[in-house]
Amino acid sequence: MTFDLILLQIFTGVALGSIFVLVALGLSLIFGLLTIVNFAHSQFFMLGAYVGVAVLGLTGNFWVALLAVPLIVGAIGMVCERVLIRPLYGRGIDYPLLLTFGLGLIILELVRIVAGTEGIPFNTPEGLTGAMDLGVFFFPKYRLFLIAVTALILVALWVFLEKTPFGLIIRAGARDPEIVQVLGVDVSKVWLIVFGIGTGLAALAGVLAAPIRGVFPEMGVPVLVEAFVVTVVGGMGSLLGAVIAGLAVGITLSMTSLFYPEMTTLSMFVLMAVVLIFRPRGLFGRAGVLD
Amino acid sequence: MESNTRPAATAKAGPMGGLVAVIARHRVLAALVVLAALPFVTPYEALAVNILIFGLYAMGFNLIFGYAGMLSFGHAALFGLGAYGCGVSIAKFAIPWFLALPIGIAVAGIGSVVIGWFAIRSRGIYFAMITLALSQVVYYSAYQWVSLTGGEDGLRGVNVPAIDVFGLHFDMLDPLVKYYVLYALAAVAIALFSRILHSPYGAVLEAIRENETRALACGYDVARTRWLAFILSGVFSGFAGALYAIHLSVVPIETLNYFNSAEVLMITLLGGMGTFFGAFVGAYVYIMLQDVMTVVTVHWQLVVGILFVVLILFFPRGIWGSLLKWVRA
Amino acid sequence: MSAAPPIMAVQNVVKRFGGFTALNDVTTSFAAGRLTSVIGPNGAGKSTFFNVLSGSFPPTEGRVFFNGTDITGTPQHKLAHMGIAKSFQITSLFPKLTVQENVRIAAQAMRSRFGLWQPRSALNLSDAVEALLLRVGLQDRRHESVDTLAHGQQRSLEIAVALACEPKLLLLDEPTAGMSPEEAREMMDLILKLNAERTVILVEHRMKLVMGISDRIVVLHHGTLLAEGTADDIRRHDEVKRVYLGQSV
Amino acid sequence: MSPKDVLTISRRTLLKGAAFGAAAGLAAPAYLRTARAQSGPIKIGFPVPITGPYSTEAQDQVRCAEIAIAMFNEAGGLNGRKAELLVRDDKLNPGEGATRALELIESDKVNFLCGSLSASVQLSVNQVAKQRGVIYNSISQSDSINEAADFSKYTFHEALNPHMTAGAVGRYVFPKFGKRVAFLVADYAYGHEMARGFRTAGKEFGIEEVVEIKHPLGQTDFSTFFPRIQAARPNVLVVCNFGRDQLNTVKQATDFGLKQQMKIAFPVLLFSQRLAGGAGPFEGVFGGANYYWGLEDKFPSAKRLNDAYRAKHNNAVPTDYGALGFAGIYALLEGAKKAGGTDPDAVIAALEALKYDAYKGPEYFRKCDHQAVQSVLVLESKPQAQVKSQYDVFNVVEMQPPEEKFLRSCQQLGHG
Repeated sequence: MTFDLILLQIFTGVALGSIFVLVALGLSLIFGLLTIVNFAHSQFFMLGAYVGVAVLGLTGNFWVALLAVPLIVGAIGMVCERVLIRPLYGRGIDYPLLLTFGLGLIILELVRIVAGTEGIPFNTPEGLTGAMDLGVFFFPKYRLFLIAVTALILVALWVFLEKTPFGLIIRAGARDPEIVQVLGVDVSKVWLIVFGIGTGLAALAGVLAAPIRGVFPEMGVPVLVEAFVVTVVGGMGSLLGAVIAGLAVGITLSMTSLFYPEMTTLSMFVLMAVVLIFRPRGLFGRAGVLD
Repeated sequence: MESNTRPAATAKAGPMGGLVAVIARHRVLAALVVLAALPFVTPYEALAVNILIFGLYAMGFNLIFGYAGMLSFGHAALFGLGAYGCGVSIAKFAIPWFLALPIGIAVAGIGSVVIGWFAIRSRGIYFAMITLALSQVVYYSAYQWVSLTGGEDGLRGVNVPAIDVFGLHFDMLDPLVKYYVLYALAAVAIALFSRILHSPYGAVLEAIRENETRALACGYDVARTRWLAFILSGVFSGFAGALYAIHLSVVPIETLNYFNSAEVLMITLLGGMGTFFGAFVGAYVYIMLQDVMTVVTVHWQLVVGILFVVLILFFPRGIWGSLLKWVRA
Repeated sequence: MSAAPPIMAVQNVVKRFGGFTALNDVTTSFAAGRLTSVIGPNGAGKSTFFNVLSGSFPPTEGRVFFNGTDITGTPQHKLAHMGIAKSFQITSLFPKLTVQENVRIAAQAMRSRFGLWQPRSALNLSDAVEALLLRVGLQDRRHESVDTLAHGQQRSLEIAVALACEPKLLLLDEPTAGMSPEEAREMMDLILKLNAERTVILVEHRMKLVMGISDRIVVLHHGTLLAEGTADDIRRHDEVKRVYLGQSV
Repeated sequence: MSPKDVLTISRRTLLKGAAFGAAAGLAAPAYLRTARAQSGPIKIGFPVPITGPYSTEAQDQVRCAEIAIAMFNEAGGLNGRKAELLVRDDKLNPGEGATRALELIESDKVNFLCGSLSASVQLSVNQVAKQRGVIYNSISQSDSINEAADFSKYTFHEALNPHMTAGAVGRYVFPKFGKRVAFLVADYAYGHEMARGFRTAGKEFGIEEVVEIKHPLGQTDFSTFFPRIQAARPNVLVVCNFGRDQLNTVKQATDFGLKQQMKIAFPVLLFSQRLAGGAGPFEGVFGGANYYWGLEDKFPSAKRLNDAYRAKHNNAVPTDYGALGFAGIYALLEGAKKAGGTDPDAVIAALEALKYDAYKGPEYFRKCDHQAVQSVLVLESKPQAQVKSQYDVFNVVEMQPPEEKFLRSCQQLGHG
């Protein structure tokens, strides 16, 4: 077990964690503000990959797809929020949970009807294929790109939340949803946009994951559990928590697969159990609102 | 039927309400009469057995979710432990069914004592997630312990070809006979469950769901009450699991999968959380719908998805809950 | 100081929330059988003091005694069995259950908490429940759901629920909060009657209400004990006057 | 099933229920078997996962099974007795599979069962079928089903088993590409059985196992395992997983540049996954198969199947797993023909004696475990440049003959 092997494994874990971070950020944002446990989140992830395939087919340009996918799927998400989820605000977490479960099934099945049950090839975009020499080891270019894009989005999201008036409202709302209402902001608009951002992030993660995982209708299924684990470990509603937990879960998976590969999937749940036993609200979770 | 402590259960009863009140008073009897007819309103007997078993499972789940207000996402572990406990006893140790059944229940009970102990300190979505995490630990343990559980291939050889009791011989390969044998066992559980709801403890559960702080101030040990609820719920779920093993003669590893936890939640919500009959109504509709729809179309999940959305938007109390409300209005 | 032995006492109690000190070194005691009121202007630490007395949270430092027993950090549900009952500032009932069931569940706590076998009716609590409902004047509402009651009626029910566990000590946190002056006066009459059978500690914002009925008054200010004594003592107390006047100006 | 059907069925069940009072408490072991029709259409229950992740394969199994039924019926059936296929969705879940098997046996009174794609579903269907004395011809890969514990005289296995498949691939790649072998194994029975097959074959060539990694089922990112594999410097990487795991593995292995350092071999190279993944990721990858449509140049039976399929399905060709659906039904119906009826014992005897050429040359069921002794193909995935048409994706580089020596012996399996 050499040092560079462990380092390489950590890198791989960070790349894996990047996808987790993107998916969990959206989930956590939606949960933090809307107190909606969005069970359809992973299907928006899958939808992102499929819309990516469609845009790529139309334009032949990966970069256009990368821009268009979050916008298109985010818009779809907003329609879902407006039509299906809005009537449920204030009814606790169970009803939205069941509704989004149903919504997830609908999205999954519609994709199967439209795009077929087989997977669709999604090649690594040109210029990002192959591996890059990092001195100590070779690392796939696409994964480096993935880490970079995630970092970029985090910076953009940070600027948006910290430096814009709308971001201020979101942050205030995440801390205390009542405060936003008291301030006289049109909450329903805020929630609509937050749901759009959350689903857009999931979709972006989907199209980014496509060259690695392939595109097929069930690609979202494991993502849901992974995203929940990350969100819960980080503390539901905490964006910083989602980032840190996403990377932590990625690295945990990666390191377990080095030392005890059979336990890779389990390691994620053990991590969650341990965190919750010692910190019943996750690493950065707040008391109150979500209990 | 909703608990008799709810207001206006009888006070505002119309003509239909009177019937509801009568059913409420004799809810165990009513449930058993309806369930006795189940094999005749399902396309085949094995499906009726599934409905019976999942109804029982949802009933156990309802104790923690509907009556105590705790959303568990780990009940698959308890159902599965019951199934494996009973199944392994029969398949690997040739223990007779009447001992294997209580062993299954005991294994599920021990599982719920342990999982409950860890989980009980968390609330809301965190409670859901820690129960999920611990149930996944159970899943992977069973997955790895191939010599005992059969691992991913599932446990085979849970042979209960016939049951002899009081000099009577029941051929368990006859589907209808099997249904009524399992029905008789389920009847005991249903009667016990109703008794628990009626007991002082049942009142405490409702009190805690309604207002934990007040219950604490009244002198109720909230943590232990919840823990006991989780254990009782686990025992009923484990009992359902044990019957499942006898029914199918196999125990699939999927019984421990979190999807099985999600399904029982769906069944409970579909039927109406916190209602006595909701569990069985939910199981009937959910299982029948899937069964019928899969034959009609490969896109049955679309239909199920739309049903859930419509139900939640327009009938949020679930089928039985909505019916009750409509009758009482 | 009263001659009666103290039923409750606090010693050097400090309560901090993060960097904020809500209670600072409070020491006092409450005589058995008496009605003591804890008053103070907004932010005086009354609610924190109430929560420390009632065991909702333990003090950061110091000790709490009940009948001479150290109850610091004792779980809340055990306090109820020792004979301490409380009513909350914000109404805290079982909203979807009937009035009668609210009182019945509270009374049941002294009889059966984990009873799984016998039916609820076997506990024969109905006479006790009837008596309590009669006492707070809610006998005609017994089948109604709590969330349909008027605010004042909910406050009364809150008292009945607290009484149901037959407490030796009744802790009341602003029982007249949100009540009309008339309702508040009726509530005070009720409290006075209740005091005939048990010790009452009352936390109240409205000074005037408690002056006439209290055996003894404790005044808190900025988390410290400012004054204690009879109503007359307090009326004459310069510091108290200054604090209350200063605030009202 | 339409609501009307549900109604009719419940009425039928109702009638049966009237008999229940009399039947309960009485020994009625023959009750079911006598009720199973010896005349009327030959009913074959076919539970396969037509929805979910393997729906592509399963739906192709159904299409091919229908061809076998049609072929039998067009040839006049069994003295005019036609065959009928009852397809059910097992949802890839053993519980659902067992329930569906119960439905097919108890309610539809099928004469035979055939089907399954997942090994676990297959074993649960087998358990239900053997308890009730119904012949089940499995078309899912598994070693367990051959073993004495799960086997019964009613159990037949048309599909390959991992021992045969992995053995054939191993015997091809080890001598050609080198002895340093790395294993990446999906951590479940199928993966373990495949790995065992490779190891058994590898003993002949003295392979050196440089690293073994077990990955959980449904792992989506295999890249976390690659650094260790690269560090071990193998000549051959044997990847014992299936379906989408397979596609993800080769995609990510290509990205990590594994193919420059080693050859990749799968026990089973899936036609459908190759189509879904494209030529690039699969280029130069080896693997085994029960069937490839390109066999039609050598075997008339393959051409017969392909032509029937093309005619019905828009010039497409059957997949490997799909073709198993054909072979499974074909064998059962041949057995029924030979037995002159559907009596289980007669059909079992007929199947045990049967030599048949369903779709790729001669096959027969070995007596002790009812495993179909058959040829195994070793395939290499073509690079994009060599692909001439949509379905032209593999080269058949080797065809292991149908011989019992490639199977585990009857003693090893625990038979008598």
